[in-house]
This record gives sequence, C-alpha cells and structure tokens, in this order.
Amino acid sequence: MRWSKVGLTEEEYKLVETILGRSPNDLELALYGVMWSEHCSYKNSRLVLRRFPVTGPRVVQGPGENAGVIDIGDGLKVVFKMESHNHPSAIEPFQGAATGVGGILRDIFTMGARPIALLDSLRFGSLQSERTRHLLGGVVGGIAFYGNCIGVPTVGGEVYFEEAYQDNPLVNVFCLGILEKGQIIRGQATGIGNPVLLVGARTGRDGIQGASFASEELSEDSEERRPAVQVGDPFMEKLLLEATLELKETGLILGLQDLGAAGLTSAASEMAARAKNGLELDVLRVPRREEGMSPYEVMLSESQERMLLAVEAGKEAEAQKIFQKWGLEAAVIGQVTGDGFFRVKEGERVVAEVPVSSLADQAPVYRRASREPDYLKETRALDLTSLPEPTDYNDALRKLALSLNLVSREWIYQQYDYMVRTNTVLRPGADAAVLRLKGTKKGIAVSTDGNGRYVYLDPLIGGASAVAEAARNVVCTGAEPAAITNCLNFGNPMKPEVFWQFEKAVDGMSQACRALGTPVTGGNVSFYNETSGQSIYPTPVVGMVGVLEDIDQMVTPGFKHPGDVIVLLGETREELGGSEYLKVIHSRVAGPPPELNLEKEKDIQALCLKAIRAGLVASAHDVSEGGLATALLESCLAGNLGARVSLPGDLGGMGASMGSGRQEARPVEESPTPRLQEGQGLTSIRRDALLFGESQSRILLSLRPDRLPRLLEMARAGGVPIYRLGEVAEERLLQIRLMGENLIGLDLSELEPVWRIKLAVMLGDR
Amino acid sequence: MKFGVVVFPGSNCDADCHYVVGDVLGQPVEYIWHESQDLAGVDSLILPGGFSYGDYLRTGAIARFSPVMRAVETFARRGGLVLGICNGFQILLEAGLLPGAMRRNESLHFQCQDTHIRVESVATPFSSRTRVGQVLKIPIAHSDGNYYADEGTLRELEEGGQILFRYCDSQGRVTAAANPNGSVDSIAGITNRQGNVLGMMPHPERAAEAQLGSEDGRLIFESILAYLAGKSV
Amino acid sequence: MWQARIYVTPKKGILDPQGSAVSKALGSLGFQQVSEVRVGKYLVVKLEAPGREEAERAVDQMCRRLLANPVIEDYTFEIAEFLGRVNH
Amino acid sequence: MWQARIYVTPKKGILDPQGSAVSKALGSLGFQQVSEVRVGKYLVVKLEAPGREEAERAVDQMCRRLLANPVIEDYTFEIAEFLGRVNH
Ligand SMILES: Nc1ncnc2c1ncn2[C@@H]1O[C@H](COP(=O)(O)OP(=O)(O)O)[C@@H](O)[C@H]1O
Ligand SMILES: [Mg+2]
Repeated sequence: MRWSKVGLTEEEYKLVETILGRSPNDLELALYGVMWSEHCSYKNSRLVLRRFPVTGPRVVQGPGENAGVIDIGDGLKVVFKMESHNHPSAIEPFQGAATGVGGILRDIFTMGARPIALLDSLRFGSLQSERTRHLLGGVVGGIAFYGNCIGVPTVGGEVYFEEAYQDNPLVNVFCLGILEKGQIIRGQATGIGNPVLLVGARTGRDGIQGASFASEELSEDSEERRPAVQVGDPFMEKLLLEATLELKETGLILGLQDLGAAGLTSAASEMAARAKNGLELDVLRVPRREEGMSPYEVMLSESQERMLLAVEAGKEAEAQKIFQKWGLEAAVIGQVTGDGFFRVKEGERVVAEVPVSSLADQAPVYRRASREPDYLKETRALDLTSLPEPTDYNDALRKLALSLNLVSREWIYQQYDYMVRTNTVLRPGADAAVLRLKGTKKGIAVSTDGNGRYVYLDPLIGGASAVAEAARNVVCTGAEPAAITNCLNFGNPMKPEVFWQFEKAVDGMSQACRALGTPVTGGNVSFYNETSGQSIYPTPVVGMVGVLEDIDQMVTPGFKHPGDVIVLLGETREELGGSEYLKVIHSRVAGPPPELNLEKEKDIQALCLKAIRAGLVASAHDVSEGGLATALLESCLAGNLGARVSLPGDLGGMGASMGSGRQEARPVEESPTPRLQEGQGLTSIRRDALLFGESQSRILLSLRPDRLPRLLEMARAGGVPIYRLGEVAEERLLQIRLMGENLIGLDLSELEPVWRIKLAVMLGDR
Repeated sequence: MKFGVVVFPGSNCDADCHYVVGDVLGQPVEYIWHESQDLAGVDSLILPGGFSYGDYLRTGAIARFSPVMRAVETFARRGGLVLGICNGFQILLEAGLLPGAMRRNESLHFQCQDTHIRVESVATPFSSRTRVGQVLKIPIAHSDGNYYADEGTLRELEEGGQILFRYCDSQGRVTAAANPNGSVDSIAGITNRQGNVLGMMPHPERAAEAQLGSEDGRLIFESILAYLAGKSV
Repeated sequence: MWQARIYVTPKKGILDPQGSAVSKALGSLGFQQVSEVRVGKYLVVKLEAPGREEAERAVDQMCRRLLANPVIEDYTFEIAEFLGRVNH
Repeated sequence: MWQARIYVTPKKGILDPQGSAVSKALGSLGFQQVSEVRVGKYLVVKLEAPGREEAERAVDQMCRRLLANPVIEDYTFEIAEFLGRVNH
C-alpha cells in the first residue's frame, strides 16, 4: 500500500487526501509520513502529556519549543531539555550516543543559551553479555567524544543494568544552558518575504527516515533497512554554537531551529507553523555532500550539525559574514510566505505543496486502549514471610554494594570532561551535580532519576518516585527544586498494557510535580522500545533543575568530621518490594515498590533545605537504591571516613516528638524509644527491610553535635520524624549494631578499591 | 602586564583561562583570534586546552598551521612567555616549539581526574612561586597526553632542567601507578631550552580557586606575574 | 608466521569529518590540487596460522568482530607470509 | 586525477598503545594466534597533477608537513591514476 510504505494507516492517508482535496504525490506523502510519525507528531502521547502541570512562577517557556526556560532571578534564565537516542544507539552505540548529544546541545543553543552542562541517563542489559559491554563502551565513548570536544562538561547522570534492557538500551541525554542577557530565541519563521538560511554541515544521505525508524520496534530486519548511520562532527557543532551566540548579539536572528528527526521537512514546517506563516524552499540551493540527491533525499536527510535560520530581508549577508568567520556555510534556501503553504521547489519546478498547518499541527491524535497488565497480579503477591533473612549481614551489604547498580560509576564519568568551563563545584559521584554561575552567588543543581523497576511494579508510584527522588537529590545539595524535563521511554503504545503503564506513570509524575511545585517545561517520548515483542521496563526519566541561592551553602553527601552526629530524616517501613536487595540477594523482581506520600516528601525536603540554609548540616545524602545501609556506606566512602551506628529495633532512638538537646549525650541504646507522633511504631520491622529497604522520603544527614538541638526543633516544627543513628568515625570502618548485636562491620579501605574499579574490571580495563 | 589567550576554532578552555587571569588574578587579558598575527602589547601568551580543529588527524596537527602560530613563534624566539595547556601543549609540540610528541593515553580513554604533579625546577618563569619537590594537585582531561621523546631528547631535557612537572602520588612519589597516561618518565610538563615556553597537560586554570577543589594551579600564573613584574622594573 | 595488512575506511556516503578537516587543512597549506581525502585505519597484524587460507579466515573474523565497525566502515586486507624476522 | 593511498604507522620501537590494546582485545576474543598488532592511519587522497612524478612529490610534501608526525610516525604511499569517475 502507498501509505504503509511511509508508515501511515489507511485512515491517515484518507485524511491527507481530504486535506489536499487530491492525492498526494510521492514526496508529499513522504512529508506526511515523517511529520505524522510518532516521533514528530506525538500522536499517541499528546493527550496524556496534557496532564502535566506546565506553568509556574518561574516558567518562561513551557513545552513546545526546542527547550524549556525558567527564570532564576538576577536576570538569568536557565534553558534545559532531555532527549532520547535509544534506537540509533542500539544500532551503532558510539555514533548513536554522540549524535544524541549533538542534538540536545543544538536544542539549547538554538534558544540563544550557552550550554553549560550535560547529563546522561543510561540503561543496559546484563554486563555478562559481550553485546552489552560493546554497547556500554560505545555509548560512553560516543558521549565523551562529542561532549568533550565541544567543551560542555558532562557532570552527572545515571546508569542501571537490568535484563529488561538487554536488546534495547536507553540513551537519554539532558542539557542545560544559561542565558545571561537578552531574549530567548524561538523557532519561528516570522515576517513574510524574509529569507531562510540553512547553516552548518552539508546535506548527505544520512539517516533518511530516521523518524519513522524511531517509531517502530527493532526487529531482525531493522538491521537491513537501517538508514545510513549519522556520524557526529562535534567540531562543526562547536563552530555552530559559537557563531550562533555571536550572531545572537547582533539581534539579527528572527527565528532559529535545529534540524533533528525528519531534517529539513520538520524544521522548516515547524518554524513556519509556529509563526502561522507559509514557507517556500528550493532543494537545489541546499549545499550537498553527495551528488545526485533527489528532493526526497534532501528533504528527509538527517545529516547532523545543521540549523535553519530566519533573518530580516536584506540582512542575510551580515549573518553570512559571521558564519564565515567561523568557517561555516550559510545558504539562503528559501523564504517566508504569506499563503500558509509549505512549498518545495526543485529550481522552478514545484515538487510538493501542502498546507503548513496540516504537517505540523494537524496530525491525528489518538487515545489508545489502556489495560492493566496481568503480570502485576503476580508481582504484587510478594510474600515477605517466605523470604529468609540473610544469615550474614556483612556479606549481604558487601554483595549489594558491589552489585552493578551500586558500584562506583567512576569508569564512566572519568571519560567525560566534567570540569571544562570551571563551573563544576559538585562533581559526578554525588546526589546531584552543582554548577556555580560566575558573577553571581547562585548555583544550579541538576539530577536525572528514574527507577524503571519501580515503574514496572507500579507505574503510578514509580512515576511519582522518579520526580520525588530527583527533587530530593537536588535538595541534598541545598538547592530548591524548580522544574523538570523528562524522557518517557516505553514499549509499543498500541498495546493496551503499555499504554496503561504510560498513562499511569504520567499521572504519577504529574501528581508529584504538582505537590513539589516543579512544573514540566518539556521532554521527549520514546515509544517502541521493544525487541521481539518484549517491552523494556517502562522508564520515565526525570531531569530536575534546582536553584541554590547561595553557592557557599552547598552541601555534599560525604561525611566530613569524625564525631559528627548521623541522623535520618523520614520513616522506614517494612518495604522490600522492587528493591535492589530483593534482586541481588533473592533474585526477585517483585512486590509493590515503596509507598510515596507526597505531603511527607514535601515536608522532608523543606526541612532538609531549611537546615542546610541555617548552616546546620555537614553532609546530606538521600536514601535510595540499597537502602539505609548503602546510604551510610556511600557517605563514608565519599568522605573517606567511617561510621558507628547503633539502631534500636524500632528506629525510635530520637523521635522528633521528644527532641531535646539533652538526648545526644546519651548512648542511643539507653535512650527511651518513643513512638512517632503518628503512633505508627516500627517495632516489628524485619532487619533486612530496616537496613536495605528502600522506603521513600528519607535523607541521611551528618552535623556537629552542638547543632543537633536546633535541628530537632526544626524537625518538630516541620512535623518530620528524625532519628539519631550514630556518629562519624575516623577509622574507615562501617559498624552497624542492631539492639546491641553487631550486624555489620565492614572494612572500607578493603572494600573501596574493589567498589571503585568494578566496572572497569567488568569491561576488561583492569 | 597583559595576557593574551589564543582562540583556535575548537579551543574550549579559552574562556576558563581568560577568567582566571582576568577575574581571579585581576590582570588585563584579551583573546587573540587564530587568524591574527598581531601580538602587540601582549607580555604573556596562553594556548588553551580544547580540541582545535576537532583534533582531527592528530591533536594540534592542524592548529599549528594557523596564522597566529607564526606570530607565536616569533614571540617565543624573542623570549616572550608562552604557556600551552593540554591542547596548547600538543600544538606547541606539533609546531616544534617543544620537543617530543603525544600518543594516545595508555588506557585509550579520555581521562578526566585530579592528578598530583611534582615540581622539578623552580628556575623557570613558570615556577618561581613553588618549591622543588612541591606537590601540586591539578586535574587532567585528555585522551592524548602520553608524552614521548626519544632517549637523546630525554637526556637533553633532563640535563637542561627542562622537565618541570612529573606525575606523582599525593606524597610526591613518582610511581607507575601515579602516571595517568603512560608518559615517558612520568612527564607532565616541559619547557624549551630557554625556559620561556612551557607545555603541560594538567589544567592549572581548573585549579585556581578553592571552590573548585584546589588553588595550586594559581602558583603557575602567579609565577608568571612575578617574572613579568621583575622584568618590567 | 603471517602478516596481515588491514585497511579500514569509512563507508561510502558516510560523513568523514576527519577527511574533510584534513582536506581543508591541505588546501590552506597550499595543496589546492587536492579534491578529496578519506581517513581510515591501517593495521598490521602478525599471526600464526598453518596456512594462508586459515590466516585469511582468522583475519576476516577479526575484522568483523573487532577491527572494523560494519555499520559505518568497510575493510579489506592483504596477507603475506612474514619472513622479516625469521627466528622470531 | 591521481589517487594516493597513504599509510602512516607508529615508528618501530615506539610503544603503540592502540596496537597493544587491540592485540590484547583480540587475545581475549579468542584469537590467541596473534602476536603483534600495530595501528596506524590509512588516508586516501585524490589530487590533480600533470604527471605521476608531480603527484608523488606533492603527496610526499603533504606527508612531511601535515599527515605524519616524524617524531613518532613513519609513512609510505602508493600512487595510482584514478579512473573511477572519469567525467568528474
Ligand atoms: N551515566 C553516567 N554519567 C555520568 N555520571 C554518572 C552516570 N551514572 C551515574 N553517574 C554519577 O554517579 C553518581 C551516582 O549515581 P546514582 O547511583 O544513580 O545516584 P543516585 O542514586 O543518587 O541518583 C551520581 O553522581 C551520578 O551523577
Ligand atoms: Mg540519589
């Protein structure tokens, strides 16, 4: 069928005929094919995405432009966005990931902002497989290649290894830029008669039909039909970046749009549609890399490092001069028209002519069928009583700490230049990365988070937890969460079970965003992440941006001084569902993920921020995968110190309700163990749940003993449970006693080097 | 005492060097475009890190033919101070202003990490503010920092006191484990025979403020300042 | 002992930023007569094999599995009996 | 039109980190018969020249000035008349 070749359905084809009042020619049909593809039109997700809160006092630009923008005061705007490059990376990990970085960078600087940070959120299958090692090495190498060369630091990210991603890795890249003065630039082709210029790399036959490629499942024959792989040229992009920012200063730019999926077709029609104008271009004026390219190939090429620019008539030479200075080609390829048509010419011959709005705005939208998946009945039925507790807790913690999801990511981030531009004041390895903003007291904290396993086990809670954890990570540095971007990585939306996961996850994220006051300013949806019918874990990834009003107040996760008191904010419940412990020690992926009470989450974050701002806190670290014991271990490792912790059975060592300064003088074992205010004691919690459970809304702090009374007071006022766990020790030993019994005594100087180089060893580098 | 920071297409530490000189040290500084041949009024030049011309073919290979490099050569021959950092060092090697060449890191990976380097000589304009044997904590970020020179050249470097920095551990011990990239003799930085041209792989501009984790790199810039001040009186 | 000389080149139609950069650089060095440059890899591999055919098969395998990236690169190779240092 | 095939290799006796890494990787992939690997560059340059000798001279110049670094690399090249796309 004609329509199926370009990925449309029969009804969609009929709709095109109705719009045109005739049958489309082959090129026109191809234009609709790409523009109405899932990747460009969001036809299956658009309705659900409307549930996100998108406004807030800081929001300058919400979803719909190349990137979102928030105002952080002092005349500064922060521009940020996240995007996936999953399918290209599965085929060619190095170039796939590299061009993913290139794409997200262009999204930021086409808004007129200077990119200052990248983060990468990655998911792979088991590292036991040679293919996964090849994918990981390639993806990390590609990100390093591109980001390092262009000189934007990669300051953080995350990586998980789960079988569910075996054949379909996820490569999501987040970029943040800063706009110091002037206005943001929008992707608009304004002003009838104004010229439109194509700038940057020459057009070749790269990635033709990449957009429709991203809109289907990978299968055996995707290898066959795969488009010519795009190769990134970060040097070219660096020139584009500098030239763009220089040109911006002249005020000549009316509109700017980067060329991504569906290349010139998408960029040109979207620019025209946003300005409600028409646009006409001549493919013969497009500088080419190869001979004999057809209009179809020129219009659909996805050659990288290109941008489309609209300037005022008569100013094109001035713009071209700046590009020339940077060694770049900028060709006038068409102009803005007033007739509302998207017209493609080959010389004098019109080869396609369709209404702009029909391409960019009138793609059909669908509300797909939605049904709760059957597997949930099984996974929910986790019976903890059937799980034996570890006989050796020391051994269990060691195993957990050395599991692939918890070992140091140093092998990855050392390949990234995370310091260039000299703004990175909190480097990779912490809960969030922090960048200073030179010339101000401010800082920006950024974190990406998304636990696919939680979402798989309960998409509503999992989605909300991704937002909550990202916010908590940012709060642990002393920053106030401001807004998020996201990447929604799911399977085939035509499957009701997948669509259900998608809807629920978005609902959960939306609820959390509302509760925490962090609107969504943009994002990206990646469907069809499946191989041979097997879907990945539904994986929404959140990119959180937080603002530190005073960078000198920044706090890091490592313990600082022997003798400091260690306290835990938040409640620990008997929750082992979806935990790393369950997976690593018991080989189970089951149970409901930890509950999330957004009110409590909010209170805890507010308290942590308040305490940091009051200068009380020496270290802050959120408790996430691996639970309390792992969080303690991580704060020890980060601070090159040890800890002596003594837990009473119900963790009630020092409820906020009692909170008087006198308590800290007493050994914890002897202190009274009152119930929490709410009266929900934890007396019967299993020991493994206590140490390794992943109850949400918990933060581990350390502080000078004399500051504890003030913290307790704040906690009581804020209604936040707080527990004294023990103290920081000079000796690099993590000791955890439970009701007088020694459960854990881990020699950190022995563990640390193993933990640090585990990934390198797995990859054959050591 | 004016500094010039050369900007090649693809330089990406130019702004960082400019910031340290101009904002941290409060000295006059200007950018010098790679097509310029005019270094009038400049007392000290910095060739910053980055990926000039994408580092395609070999690091620094294409940049060294930039018009500005002719001016840099003349400037150096007349005794002007030239500091090449990372890619700047690679360019100086390619241009023949310093002896030797760079190979890929032994790990074959880009490596971004803190390193310690030991000061081997204080008798240069770049190190007068340090002590022999002093250990400086300064980060590296490169994939081609594996310095090579043949034995004859090494001997000359050694005898001429041209080896300024060696990678070491935090205690100042020069060991294989403390050598991050495989450089011969753990070399992290060398000068020319006259001592007025320094190339180093670690980035002193990334270690010039306490907020960034180390201020040791500042000593290099302050040494330059002291030298220039001494010269101008 | 056999010696394989392996040539790995960017596939036709695939962007070769290195090649363009070198081509431009040669142009500005005065070599205006240069019209195109492609940059690839050249590997020399020494290996033991009972005969030429086995050596060829092994080298082909190496190229497929490690030395070339089949998605964006082509490779060819030549094999010769290595007599350089006979008593190796 | 001439086509030069240029081989740039690490000088003998100079440690070649890429070669050693590839050699190790081949070993761990099961190619134990490999005893040595050297990794260099392979460039294909198309150029105009009135005759073979001029082409050779030009390519030799290019290698000396830009394509190889004499401190660590050697080069060789071959030149052939390029007939691929005659009416280019
Ligand atoms: N793919 C990656 N790229 C860069 N940094 C990473 C990557 N994965 C993890 N990191 C860094 O390692 C640290 C630990 O990551 P993670 O365990 O995911 O932290 P958390 O659980 O606090 O979110 C973080 O600082 C993170 O930025
Ligand atoms: Mg965290």
